[in-house]
Amino acid sequence: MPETKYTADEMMTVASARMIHNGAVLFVGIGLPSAAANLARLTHAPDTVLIYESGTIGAKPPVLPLSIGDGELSETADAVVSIPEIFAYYLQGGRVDLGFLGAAQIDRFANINTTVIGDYHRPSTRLPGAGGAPEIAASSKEVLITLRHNKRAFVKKLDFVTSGGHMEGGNSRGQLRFPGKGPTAVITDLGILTPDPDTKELTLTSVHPGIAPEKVVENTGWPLKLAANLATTEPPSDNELAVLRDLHARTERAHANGA
Amino acid sequence: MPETKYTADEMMTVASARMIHNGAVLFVGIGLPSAAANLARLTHAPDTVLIYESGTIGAKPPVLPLSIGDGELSETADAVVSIPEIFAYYLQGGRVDLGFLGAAQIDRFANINTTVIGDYHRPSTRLPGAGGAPEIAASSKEVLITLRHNKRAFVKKLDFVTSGGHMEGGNSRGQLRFPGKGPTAVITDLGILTPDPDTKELTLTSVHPGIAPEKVVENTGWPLKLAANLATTEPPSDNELAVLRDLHARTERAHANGA
Amino acid sequence: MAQITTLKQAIQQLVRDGDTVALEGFTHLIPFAAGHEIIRQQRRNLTLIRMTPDLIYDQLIGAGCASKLVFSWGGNPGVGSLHRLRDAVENDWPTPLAIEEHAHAGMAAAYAAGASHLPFGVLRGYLGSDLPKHNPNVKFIECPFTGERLAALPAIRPDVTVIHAQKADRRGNVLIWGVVGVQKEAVMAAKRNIVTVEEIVDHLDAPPNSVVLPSWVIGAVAHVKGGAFPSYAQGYYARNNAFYKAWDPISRERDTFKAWIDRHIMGTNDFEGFRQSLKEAFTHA
Amino acid sequence: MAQITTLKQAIQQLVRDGDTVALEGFTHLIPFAAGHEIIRQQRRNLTLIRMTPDLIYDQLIGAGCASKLVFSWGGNPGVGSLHRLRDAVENDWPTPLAIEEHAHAGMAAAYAAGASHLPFGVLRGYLGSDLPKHNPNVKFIECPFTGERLAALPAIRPDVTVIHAQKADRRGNVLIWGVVGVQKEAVMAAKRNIVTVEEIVDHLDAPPNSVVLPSWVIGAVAHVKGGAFPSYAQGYYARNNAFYKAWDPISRERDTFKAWIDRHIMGTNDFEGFRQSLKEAFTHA
Repeated sequence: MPETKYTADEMMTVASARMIHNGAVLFVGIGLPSAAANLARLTHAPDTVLIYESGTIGAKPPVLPLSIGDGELSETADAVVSIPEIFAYYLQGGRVDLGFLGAAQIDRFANINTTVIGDYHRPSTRLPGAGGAPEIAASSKEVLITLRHNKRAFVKKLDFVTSGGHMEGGNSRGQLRFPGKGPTAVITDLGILTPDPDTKELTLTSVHPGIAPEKVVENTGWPLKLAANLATTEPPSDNELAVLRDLHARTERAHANGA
Repeated sequence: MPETKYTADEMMTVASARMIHNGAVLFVGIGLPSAAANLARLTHAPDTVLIYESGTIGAKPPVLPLSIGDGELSETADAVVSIPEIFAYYLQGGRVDLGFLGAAQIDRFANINTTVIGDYHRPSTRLPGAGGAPEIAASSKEVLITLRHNKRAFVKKLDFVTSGGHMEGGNSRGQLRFPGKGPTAVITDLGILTPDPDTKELTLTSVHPGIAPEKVVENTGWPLKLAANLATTEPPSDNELAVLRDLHARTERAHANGA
Repeated sequence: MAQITTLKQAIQQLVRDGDTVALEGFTHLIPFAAGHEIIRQQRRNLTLIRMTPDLIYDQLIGAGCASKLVFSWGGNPGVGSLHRLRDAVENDWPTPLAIEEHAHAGMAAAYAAGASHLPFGVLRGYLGSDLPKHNPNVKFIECPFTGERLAALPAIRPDVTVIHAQKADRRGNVLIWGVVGVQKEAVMAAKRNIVTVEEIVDHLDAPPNSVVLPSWVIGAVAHVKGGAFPSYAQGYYARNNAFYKAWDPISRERDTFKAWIDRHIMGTNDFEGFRQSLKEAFTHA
Repeated sequence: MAQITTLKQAIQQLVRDGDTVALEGFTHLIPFAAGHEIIRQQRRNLTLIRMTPDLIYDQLIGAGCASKLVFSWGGNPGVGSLHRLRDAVENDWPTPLAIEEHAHAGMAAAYAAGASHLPFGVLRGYLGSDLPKHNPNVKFIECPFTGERLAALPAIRPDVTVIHAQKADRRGNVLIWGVVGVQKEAVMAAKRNIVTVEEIVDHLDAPPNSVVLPSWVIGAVAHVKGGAFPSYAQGYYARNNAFYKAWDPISRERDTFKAWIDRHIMGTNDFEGFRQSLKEAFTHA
């Protein structure tokens, strides 16, 4: 079988897309989650319903949106509702199967930080903030998280908990009466982590092709546990890669429009 | 001057319509209030904004609607919004100048009953109930009430307070923190009653032409006070009558459509 | 994902004895055909919710389907009383009917809370009214910031909501326009739902920001042309005011009501049959 | 009743130093022209509210108009940080900037409460988040029926809300379509409001149930063609992604930022002048 060349970001996007089952209702963040969601829609999951927090329901954008409310979303949506309605009737309404989030920092229980690195009042890095994430993380039936794997991102303790994952682990999320069951997978450029069924601690369950488990451990800020039956992620298929690259190329052309 | 013949109901409708200043935003109940509001719109107050609780804003119905959500309302409205929105953003939002209500019973402080005559659980007459009235009475900046004048309607004590007027009189409405200032006039087929500025007790301030003040007193279930400067209502003008009769004739023709 | 089916099947599968059922439509798009089918299938012991229980609920109550009514305005609009509703409340005929009574603003807030999956709705409401004295589901809470006293109601969460809409597409996306009332909220608040439609089309051609209920929030879609008669469907047919007026003498006495229900609803197979039967009665009258 | 006027006059009359001002538009229809006019008229000490303070607020903050920011997501969408916002928060340049930080769902509920003239909004929100630790305006209340703990926020009631819309008619009725965000709520929640529009027409020709703000809830309408540039106006022009990318180097340093503001905003009379000046800079670059 001829070896297909692909980047780590492409592997991450493809692995993320595969987590989306056809027909799922997705609440999608901008960036990597949006790329993965659209890749899924254009490959194995054509009936996936994409909801963006701008109120666009069932968006089928021909290119990846640069912002969360681009014209490509509203023009191709089945319905466009107000922001209060998308958050109250749809997200809080318990109608979202899968919330799909990015993050700047994540901890071992899949809590995430998109607010500040460092002290809240004198941060070393000020991030954009919460946006829709805390309620996406709380109210979606399940949550996927995707981010690049390194020690600055995978930390022992978050500087700020923007959005709750499995909180302190075990049943602590349940005790706080979160409506949804929380993060079920974290997809990175090195592998896939899933919460232990009991402790809810993130465990490495799959490494991407060519990635040594040790490398993932080294890039994680806590002593990462490895699954007994650690798998190797199926590499991107030719079709997955072709569709993803075509999507990115179309997007780049569309966004190059001048002043 | 030739005498124009008109009915007591016509006098009541015309007197009600005259209370509406041009440009007022009206929240209109069905029946007499709707007839008066549309008469005002078709005569001296063309810029009056009619809101019906069905969510039709700025309705300009060519005929009187039989129900509160007829097609004539939505087809001629400037905007049609949902029921939650009309009550939350418009009425509770404090945007209504004038609420216009009918009633089955009224007391001396202009509290009204549209729920039951007799005991709540074993009523002698079961009326339709509250509808939008309690919040129209509470949140409109001012309230007009129109009903026919007799002792069964103008009672010493209501069997049921559906919608609060001036409550126990004096400042009792203010103490309950009603947003609007309450009923400012009650228009009947005999005359016009307005609340005393201090006690808020309804006082007869105008009698319709040909009606003796004693007749109004006799038809009121409490010892009705008469204003020192009791006026006589200007009779309907030829134009008011012509427009009102034309409206009723058009309405009757339109509503005669068969099964 | 909406199942496109017949009204008969939808009611069979989704409406059960003892359910809390909301048939909504604010004077416009009242789901009469669905109400008739519930009568035909002889559902019992329903808690019926509706802001304006007009003819449709008078029929359901008189036919013995309901044991409780939650409402905010009960009448035959522009005509008078609902005689079957009154007979049930006052004389327990054909069965006793408990009532829970609200104001429109309260029910609207409670439906919106239901659609939002919040446990309660808040409004500046019921001020000075006797309604809370007879309704333990109206409580008062304080604003945690200003101390203002506000009314709170439990969210309305029907087991089943039934509405009538103008159009669905073949995937089951639903479009409603005109007076849209509280239908979107009632559907989103319910555990199950049924939508009857005037027509099923290839493409909704919905204008931007119109009221579209996406297929995946819909339970069942059934094509019932004219299914809102005698109420109206904007763009399709006008309100049949004559029927509303004719209902008053039909419903005033038990025997005339029973004869009407037996002939026109129990004696017909579906809404098409009902319309046909009504036409024959009119022609031979 | 809406007054149809110029943007300059509308800002002069309706936006005052020290006001709480919301400029809304969720990626779509962002009222850039109005933001520029506030900069030109050198308003000071504003509390700026906006769910997504992107370039428009970076410009207002860098120009020294604001002393506080209420927001839920602050960034240059798809590009990176807002450098002027960060410089104000981290280094008090050009003036100190207090921040009050929320999640989108919280601000949406608080705007809806404002539009409803309720003192507070309720949501199932901020669960497990550190945000309430730094924001005393997030409290928790209990449902009076179920005991569930829910988040409560004070209603947002701006002194002035400014939005951009596609159309107004000559009476001042306003039509918005596409991504409508929180604009209706922001307008209805405010004491005063200004709407800039792409065009003023004889008849709105609004589709049924579209987002129409009636003339009598509108304060001032000003015709500013292209007034949402570099964001977009559906049906009129697309988002200028290149400008969003170009903003990053312009805003990164104080001197390049100041030069840009001086030349293109303070050095021009109105939005038409701004667009012209930008075009010249681009041509001569």
